[in-house]
Amino acid sequence: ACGVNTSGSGGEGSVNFLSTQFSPVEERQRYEATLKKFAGDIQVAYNPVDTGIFNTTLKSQLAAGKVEIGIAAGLHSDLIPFASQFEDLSSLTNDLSSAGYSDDLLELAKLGTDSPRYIPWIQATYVVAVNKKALDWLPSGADVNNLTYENFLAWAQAAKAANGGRPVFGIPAGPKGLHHRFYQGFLLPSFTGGQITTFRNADAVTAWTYMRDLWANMNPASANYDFMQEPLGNGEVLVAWDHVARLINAVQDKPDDWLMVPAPSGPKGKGYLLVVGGMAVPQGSPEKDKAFELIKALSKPEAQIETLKSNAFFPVVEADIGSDLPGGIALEAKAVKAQQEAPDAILALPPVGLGDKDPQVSQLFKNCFQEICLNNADVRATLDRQGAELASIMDTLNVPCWAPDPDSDQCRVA
Amino acid sequence: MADISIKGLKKTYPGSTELATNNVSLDVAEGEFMVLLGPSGCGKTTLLRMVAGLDFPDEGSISIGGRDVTYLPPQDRNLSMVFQSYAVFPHRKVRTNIAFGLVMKKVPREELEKKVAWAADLLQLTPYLDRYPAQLSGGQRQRVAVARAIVMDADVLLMDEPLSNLDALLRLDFRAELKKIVQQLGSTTLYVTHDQVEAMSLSDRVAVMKKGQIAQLGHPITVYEEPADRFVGGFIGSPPMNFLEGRVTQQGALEVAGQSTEAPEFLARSAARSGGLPVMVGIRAENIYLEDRGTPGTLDATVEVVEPLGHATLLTVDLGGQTIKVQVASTVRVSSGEKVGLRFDQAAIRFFDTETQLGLTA
Amino acid sequence: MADISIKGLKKTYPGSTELATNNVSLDVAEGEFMVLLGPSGCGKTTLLRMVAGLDFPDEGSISIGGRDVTYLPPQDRNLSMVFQSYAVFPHRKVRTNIAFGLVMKKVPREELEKKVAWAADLLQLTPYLDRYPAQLSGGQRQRVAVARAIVMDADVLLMDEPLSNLDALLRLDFRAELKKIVQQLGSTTLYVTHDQVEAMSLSDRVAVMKKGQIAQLGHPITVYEEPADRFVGGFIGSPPMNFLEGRVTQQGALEVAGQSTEAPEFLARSAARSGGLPVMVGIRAENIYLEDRGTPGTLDATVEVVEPLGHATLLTVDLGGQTIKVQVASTVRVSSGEKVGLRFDQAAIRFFDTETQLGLTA
Amino acid sequence: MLLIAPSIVFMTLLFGWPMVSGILQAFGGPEGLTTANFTRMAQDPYFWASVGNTLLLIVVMIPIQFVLALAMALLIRAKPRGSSVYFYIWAIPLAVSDLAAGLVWLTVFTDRGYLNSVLASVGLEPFSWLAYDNYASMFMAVLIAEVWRATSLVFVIVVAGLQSIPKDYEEAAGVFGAGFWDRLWHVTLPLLRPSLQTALILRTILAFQTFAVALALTGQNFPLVVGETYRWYTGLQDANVASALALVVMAVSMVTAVGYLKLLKDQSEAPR
Amino acid sequence: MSHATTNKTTAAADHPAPEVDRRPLAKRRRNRILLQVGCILITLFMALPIYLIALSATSSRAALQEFPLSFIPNNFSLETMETFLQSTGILGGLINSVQVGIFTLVLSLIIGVPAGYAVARFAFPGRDPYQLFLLFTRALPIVVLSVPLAQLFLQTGLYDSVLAVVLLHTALALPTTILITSSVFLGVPRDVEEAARIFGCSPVQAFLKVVMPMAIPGIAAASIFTFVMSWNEVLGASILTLNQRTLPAQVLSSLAESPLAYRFAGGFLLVIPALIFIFFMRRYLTNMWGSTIR
Ligand SMILES: Nc1ncnc2c1ncn2[C@@H]1O[C@H](COP(=O)(O)OP(=O)(O)OP(=O)(O)O)[C@@H](O)[C@H]1O
Ligand SMILES: Nc1ncnc2c1ncn2[C@@H]1O[C@H](COP(=O)(O)OP(=O)(O)OP(=O)(O)O)[C@@H](O)[C@H]1O
Ligand SMILES: [Mg+2]
Ligand SMILES: [Mg+2]
Repeated sequence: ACGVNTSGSGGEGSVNFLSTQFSPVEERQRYEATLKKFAGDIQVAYNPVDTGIFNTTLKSQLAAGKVEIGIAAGLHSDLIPFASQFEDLSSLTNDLSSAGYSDDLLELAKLGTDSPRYIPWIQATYVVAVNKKALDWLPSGADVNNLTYENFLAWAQAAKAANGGRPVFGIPAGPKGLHHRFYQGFLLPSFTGGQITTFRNADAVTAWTYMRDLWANMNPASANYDFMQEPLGNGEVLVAWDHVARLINAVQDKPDDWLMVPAPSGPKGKGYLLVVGGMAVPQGSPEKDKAFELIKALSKPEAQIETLKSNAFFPVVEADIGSDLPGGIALEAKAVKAQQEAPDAILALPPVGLGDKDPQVSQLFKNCFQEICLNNADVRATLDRQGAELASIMDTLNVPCWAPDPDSDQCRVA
Repeated sequence: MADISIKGLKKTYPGSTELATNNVSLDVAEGEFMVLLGPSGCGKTTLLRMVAGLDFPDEGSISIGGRDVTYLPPQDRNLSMVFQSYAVFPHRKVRTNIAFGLVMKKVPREELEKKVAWAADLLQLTPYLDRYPAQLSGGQRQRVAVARAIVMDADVLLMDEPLSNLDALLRLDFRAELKKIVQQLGSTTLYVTHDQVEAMSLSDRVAVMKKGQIAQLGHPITVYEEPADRFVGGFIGSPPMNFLEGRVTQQGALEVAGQSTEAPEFLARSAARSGGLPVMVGIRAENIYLEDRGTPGTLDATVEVVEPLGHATLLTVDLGGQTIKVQVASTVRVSSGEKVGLRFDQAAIRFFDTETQLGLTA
Repeated sequence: MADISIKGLKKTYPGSTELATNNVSLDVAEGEFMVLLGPSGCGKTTLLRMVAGLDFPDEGSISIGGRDVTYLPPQDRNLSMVFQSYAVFPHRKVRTNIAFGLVMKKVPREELEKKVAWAADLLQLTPYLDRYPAQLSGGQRQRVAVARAIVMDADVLLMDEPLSNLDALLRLDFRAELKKIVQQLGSTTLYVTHDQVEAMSLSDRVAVMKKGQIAQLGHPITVYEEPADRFVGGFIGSPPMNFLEGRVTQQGALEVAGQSTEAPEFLARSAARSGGLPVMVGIRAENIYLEDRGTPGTLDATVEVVEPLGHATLLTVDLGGQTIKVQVASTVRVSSGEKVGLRFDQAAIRFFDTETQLGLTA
Repeated sequence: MLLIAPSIVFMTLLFGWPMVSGILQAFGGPEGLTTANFTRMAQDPYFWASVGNTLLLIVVMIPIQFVLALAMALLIRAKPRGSSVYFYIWAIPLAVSDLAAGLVWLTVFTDRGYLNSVLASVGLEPFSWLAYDNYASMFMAVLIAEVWRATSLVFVIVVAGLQSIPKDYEEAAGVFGAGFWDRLWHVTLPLLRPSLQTALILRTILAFQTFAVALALTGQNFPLVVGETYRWYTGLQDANVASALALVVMAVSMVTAVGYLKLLKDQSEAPR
Repeated sequence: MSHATTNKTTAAADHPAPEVDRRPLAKRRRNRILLQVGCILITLFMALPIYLIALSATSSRAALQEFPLSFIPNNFSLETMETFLQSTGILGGLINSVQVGIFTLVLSLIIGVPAGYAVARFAFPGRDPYQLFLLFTRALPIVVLSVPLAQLFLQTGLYDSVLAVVLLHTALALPTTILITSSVFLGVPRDVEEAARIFGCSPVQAFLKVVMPMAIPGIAAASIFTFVMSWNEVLGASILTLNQRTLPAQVLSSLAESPLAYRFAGGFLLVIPALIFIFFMRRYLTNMWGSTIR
C-alpha cells in the first residue's frame, strides 16, 4: 500500500503544521495561500484538525517520543495541556520583541510556566451581528453601537413581540457553540466585574437571572446552534452574538444588510473576551529550525493583515490595518475596535494556567446555562452547586487569577 | 365432496421453453386413489404442485370438491403433501415436525399427541421423536415427511414418491396401512411412484404421463395388460413389454421374426382390405413360455443371458435378430447359448400401429 | 489393487447412544460389486460414509487396496460417491456439476468434455446441461449426482440409493450400463439399494444389514433362497418369505397348520433324537402352487385377498389360521373366498429354529 | 483452531495493549488506582440523562428496525417489479456516514427545514421539532434519523440470510395450512435465526456506539452515552472519565450480546 | 344492451362450470399492488434524504437560506462542489481512501471468512467466548483507545501510512465480517461440502469451490459493510495519519465547521463512491442459481 499525500506538501524536510484553526474548506484554502505567500522556500504541510484529533495526535507523538509535528498551532486553550512539552520560545520572543505584542498576550503565551511556550498567532473576539431589519424594534433611546444589557433584553422582547412571538435573537448554545465564552467574558464581567472570584456572588445571581430572561426571548433552536452565521444567513435569527470568524459568512455577501456592534455593557462595564491563538513547537520537533523560521514569517505584519483579510482573525502585532478591507471584515473591524476602545471596557481573558482542567471549568459555565435557562433551576442553588465545584477545582490548582479578576497569589472562588 | 377435477392444465416454468405439463385433464373421484406414473421429468411433481397451489398454471383450471381452486393459496385447500425432497423442517424435532399441520389447524393438544404417537408408531419413528432431522437416516427423514402428511386427515392427500427411500418390507407394511387410512378418511389421493408394484397394488386408477401429457388413464391391470400405445407398454412392467416388428399378410397370417403364426381376426380383416399391414407386436416377458425347440406353434430362439432374480429368472433371448426378454420360473434351468422354442400366449399379444405407435384393438 | 477390507467397525453418532454400525467386518474383492441391503436406519449410509472418509469409526479399521485408510481424508482415497441426498452443487450448472471431480483431478479439457457428454447421454441429461439444479425435477437431480460419480473412474465407487427416484425403465437401462462400466474400469463398488431386483441383478454379493450388523453375506441367489435367518428371509423378496409355525414329530413328519407332510431327513433325524422339534417353516410366495382342493400332498386353504400385480397375481391365503402370501401367474383366475389346495415346492422350503431364528441346514 | 487463530492474533496485536491501557485509564488517577472517575462520571448532570436516552433509544429503535428490515427483506423476496432498484435504494443509507446522515436530517427537522417548509406550504404553523423543551419530538427526530440510517444494515444481513433458506420449507408449511404469519413465525424466522442473531448483536452493539446523528440533530439536548464519552475525552479532556464511560458502554454491550447469544441459542446445533 | 347479453352467454358456453375462480387472483393482484405500495413508501423514506442531500449539494448557497425551502432544484449550482473538489488533497485523499477500502476489504475477508466458517461449522470449545472477544473490541468506544493506538503505530513506524489505516479498519471490520459470514455459512448444507471432499477437494479447496460460492450473499453483505465502514471512518484515520489522509478524514473533519453548503457538498460527494461500490456488490447479495435447493 502506498499512500498519496493529502496535505499539499509534507515530503522530507517539510514542516508539518498541525492546527485547530482554519479547518473549514474555504478558510483552509485561503490560509494555505497565505502560507505559500509568506513561507518562502519552506515546505509547509498544513493539517487542520479538530481539537480532539489535535490533542490525540500531539499526546501520542509526545508519549511515543516520535514527534512529527513541526508547529502546533491553536487557540490558547488548545495549547494549554501541552505547556511543559513545548519548546521554550524565549529566543524567538526576543527576535520578535519589536513587533509590538501586548503584555497581556505575552503573559498568556507562557501558559502558566516561566517562559513563552507559544508565539501569539491570531486574535479575535466576539461581537454582535445585527440584521438591519431588526433595527425597527430597537427600543427608543438605545444606541445600537453602545447597547446596555437592559436595552438588549428590551430589544429582544420587542422583536419577539413584533414577530408574532417568534424570537429572533440567538446565541451559539449548541454542542460546538462558544456560548460559555459569553458568560465568562461578557455577561459575568459586565455584571460582576469578575469571572472566577465572583462566580457565585449576588451580582452573579443578577447576571444569571438576566440571562434567563434573555434566553426566554431567544430562539430556542439556539440550543442547537454551533455557528451563528447559518441561522443569521437563512433569517432564522436576526441578531446574534458570536465569534467574529463565526459570523463573517453571514455578513460578507451582503455587507449592506448588516451591522456589527460591540457587545452590550452591564452595571460594571462592557466586558469582552479576547481570543488568542498561538504557534508552538513541540519538543523533539523534527524541523525545529524551519519551524522557527516559519513562525517568524507568519508574525510579519503583512502576513497578519493577510490573515485578517482572508479569514477574519485580527493581527496580534502592531499592524496598520488600512482601509481596503472587504466589506464584512471592515464591519467587524469597526465593531472590534469600538469594543476594545469603549471607555467602560473590561478585558477578560480565557482561563489561564488551568491546564487540562480548562475545559471542565468552561463546562461549569455551560452547566449553569443548562440548569438555569433550560431546566429552569433555581439560580442561587445552581450557582452554589456549580460554584462549589469550581472552588474545589481552583483550590487544587493553585494558580493566580487572570483578567478581569484582581491579580492574586491564588485564585479562589469567593 | 373432495373430488379433484383438473382441466386443460398448461404450465411452463419461467426460463424454460418446454411445457412442464401440456394440457393435462384429469378427474379424480372422491376417495379415489390415483397413482401417477411416468418417466423422470415428465411433469408429475409439477402437476402435484399445481394441485397443491404451490404453482399456478398458465392455462386451465383445477377444482377440488366442486370449488375452483386454481389460484387459491395452498393453506386454503385443506390438503396435505409429501414432498419429493421431504422438506422436513430442520429446526423442529421429529415430534413437532409431525405435529406441524395439526398445530396450524389448532387441533387440541390431546388429540394432537395421540395422532403423532399413532403416526410415529405406524412409521416406526417412535424412538426418534426427540431427534432433529439432521440426526436421522435418509429413510427416517422420509418417514417423518410421510407421518406429517398422514396425520392431517386432509381432503386431498398428495404424495410425491413417499416411499422411495424405504425398504421393501416397510413399504409393504405401510402400503397396507395407507390403503386402510385412506379408505377410512375418504381422502382423495394423488400418488406419484416409480414402483410399479406399488402402483398396481395401491391404485384405483393409474395415470401414465409422458412429456407433460397423460398417455393413458385407467385401471392398473388394464394399463398393464392393454397399454394404449407403445410408450405405455414399454414403460410399465419390469421388464417392459417386448416389441417385435411384424407384418400381417393379406392372407391373415402374422409374420414375426421370419416365422409365421395366425393373426387375430380384426387385424386380418384390415390387412385384407389394405393388402398387408406392418404392425408392432408387443408381448410381455411373463407371457412367453419356454418349450422345446421344434414344438409346433413355437418360434425358434437362442438364449443369450440368464439372470436369476430370485422369484423368477429373466432370459434375454435372440429371436431372429431381435432381442427380447423372457421371464421363466426360477426353477427352470437354462443356460446361455441354449436353443429354445418360444410360445407366445396369444391372448396376451398386443398390436401397435407402426406409425402412430397407438394400440390396435378390435 | 482396490479391494476394500473393513474390520470391526464401530460407530456411535455423537449425542446418540445406539451403535450406528456395530462391529461390521466386510471384505470386498477388487472389482466386486457388493450390494448393501437392509431396513431403513440400519447403518448402510453410515458404513459408506466411513469408507468414504466422511466419518471416522470409533473402533475398527478400513483399508483400500491394502493401504490403511481408516483416518485418511476423503480426497486421498480416490473414490467417488452418490449421496443419498444427492448433494449436487446448487451453484453450478449441471455440466460443471458433472465435471467437478474431473476438474479437481485436472483432467485435460477435451477428455473432460467427452466424459461429461458421455455421462449426460447415458443418464439422459443432455438437454439439461446448462440448467442449474434448482430447475430440474427430482429424478433429474439424482441423475446429475450419479453422472458426477461415474465420470470419475474411481477405484472405489460408493452409491447410496442412486436410483431411488428414477423410473423403472431408466433404472433398467442404467443398471445394464453401470454393470458394463464397472466391469470395464474394475471399480470396486458398494451399492445401497432397497430395490431387490436391482440387488439381485447387479450384485456379485449382497450384504444384508440389520441394526448396524451384517446379518448375511453371500451370493444374491443364495441369500434369496437360503436366508441365514428369519430376518433375512422376511426382509428379502417381495412379498417376503411366508413363515408358518410347524413341528417335526419324532416320527419324522412335518406338521403344519394342522396338516402333515414328510420332513426332510436331517430334521427328522434330529427330531427323532430330541423327541419332536418345533420349527419355523419358511416358504416363498412363488414356491407355492395352487391346485384343486383335495389333491394329495396339498394343504387346504382359503383365498382371502386377490391382488393382480400385472406380471402375476398375489393371493393372501388363510392356512389353518395363519395368513400367507401366494403368487400365481396372472392368467390364473381365482376369487376371494375360494377354497383351494396349496402345494409347497418341497425343495424351496426352509426351516428356522424357533428360538434363535437361525436357518436350519443339513 | 487454525482458522480463528489469525483473527485472534490480529485483534490482540492491534487492540490488546490499547484496550488494556484504555481500561486501566478508567481506574487511573493522580495517585494510583481509584474509582473516583466513576463517581465523577455518575455525578455529571448529563450522565443519567444520557444513559436513559441511550437505553430508551435502543429499546424503541431496535424492534422498529428489525420489523422494518424484515418487512423490507420479505418485500424484496416477493420480487415486485423493479425490485433491484428498490434494493439498491434501500441499501443506500449504508453508504452515508453518520455525519452526513445527521446533516440531512437536520435540514429536514430544523426550524427552517424541509419539514417545516412542507407545513408552511400547506398553511400550517411551523413547529420547533428539535427544541430542547420538546423532548418527544426531539426523540422522534433522532429515532427517525437513526432508523433511516441503520435499518439497511439489518436489511442487508437478513437478505443475505434469506438466500440460504430453501423454498421447500415455506411451501411445505403452506401446504399444511400455515398462512403468511404462521409461515413467518414457524418457519422463516426460525430458519433465519443465525442471521437475525448476528444482526441483532451487531446492531445493538453499534447502536450503543452511535451518537453523531443525535449530536447533529439535538446537540447536547439529547445526550447519549458514547456522545458523552467523546465530550469527556475531547471536549473536557478527561481521558479517565471518558474511559470509565467507555467501560460502562462496553459492559452494557457485552451483557446484551451474551444475553442474545444465550437467548437465541441454537438447540439443534446442526440444523441441516 | 343485447350485445352485452350475447357476449355473456358465449362466454359461459366457452367455460363450462365450475367457473374459474379468479378471486384469489384478484387478491393476489391486490397483494402485488400493496407490495408495490409498500416498496414505494419505503423507497420514499429511504431515498428522500438522499435526494435532499443531492438537492442541497447542487443548490446555490442562497437557495439554502430561503424559507420555505424548495423541493425542486431551481437554483442549480455546482459552485460549492467545485470549490470542494479543488481543495488540497481531495484527489490524494480519494486515492488513499480507495486503497484503504480495498485493502481493508481483502484483508478482512482473508482473515475473517475462515474464522466465520469455523464459527459456523465447528462447535469448538470457547466458541461463544471467541465471539464475545470479537465484540469486545467493537463495544469499546474507540476514542478512548486513540492515544495508545496512535502510540502503537508510531512505535512500529507505521504511523502516517495507508497500511496503518488498513490495519485499524480491518480490526474494526473483522467482528462484522466474521459474524455475518458465519451466519450465512450456517445455511450451506454440509453434504454438499462433503461431496466436494469426495470428489477430490482438500478441505481448503472444498471451502473455496463450494462453500464460499454458496455463501456469496453473506460475503457480499460483509464486504459492503467493511468497505462502507472503512470509507466513512474518520476518527481512526485521523489519528493514525498526518499527511496521508483518507478522504473522509481529510474533509469530514473540516466539514463540521464549514458553511452548510459545503457540508452538503462534502456529504454528497462522499456518498457517491460508496454508492458505486454498493451498486456493484448488490447483485452478489442475491444468488444467481435460482432458489436454493435442499
Ligand atoms: N447425525 C446423526 N446423529 C445421530 N444419529 C444418527 C445420525 N445419522 C444417522 N443416525 C442414526 O444412525 C442410524 C443409522 O443411520 P444410517 O443413515 O446409516 O441409516 P441407513 O441404513 O442409511 O438408513 P436409510 O436407508 O434410511 O438411509 C439410524 O438409526 C439413524 O437414526
Ligand atoms: N424450476 C424449474 N425451472 C425450469 N424447469 C423446471 C423446473 N422444475 C422442473 N422443471 C422441468 O420441468 C419438467 C417436469 O418436472 P417435474 O419436476 O414435474 O418432473 P417429475 O415428473 O416430477 O420428475 P421426477 O420423477 O424426476 O421427479 C422437467 O423436465 C424439469 O426439468
Ligand atoms: Mg418429481
Ligand atoms: Mg441411508
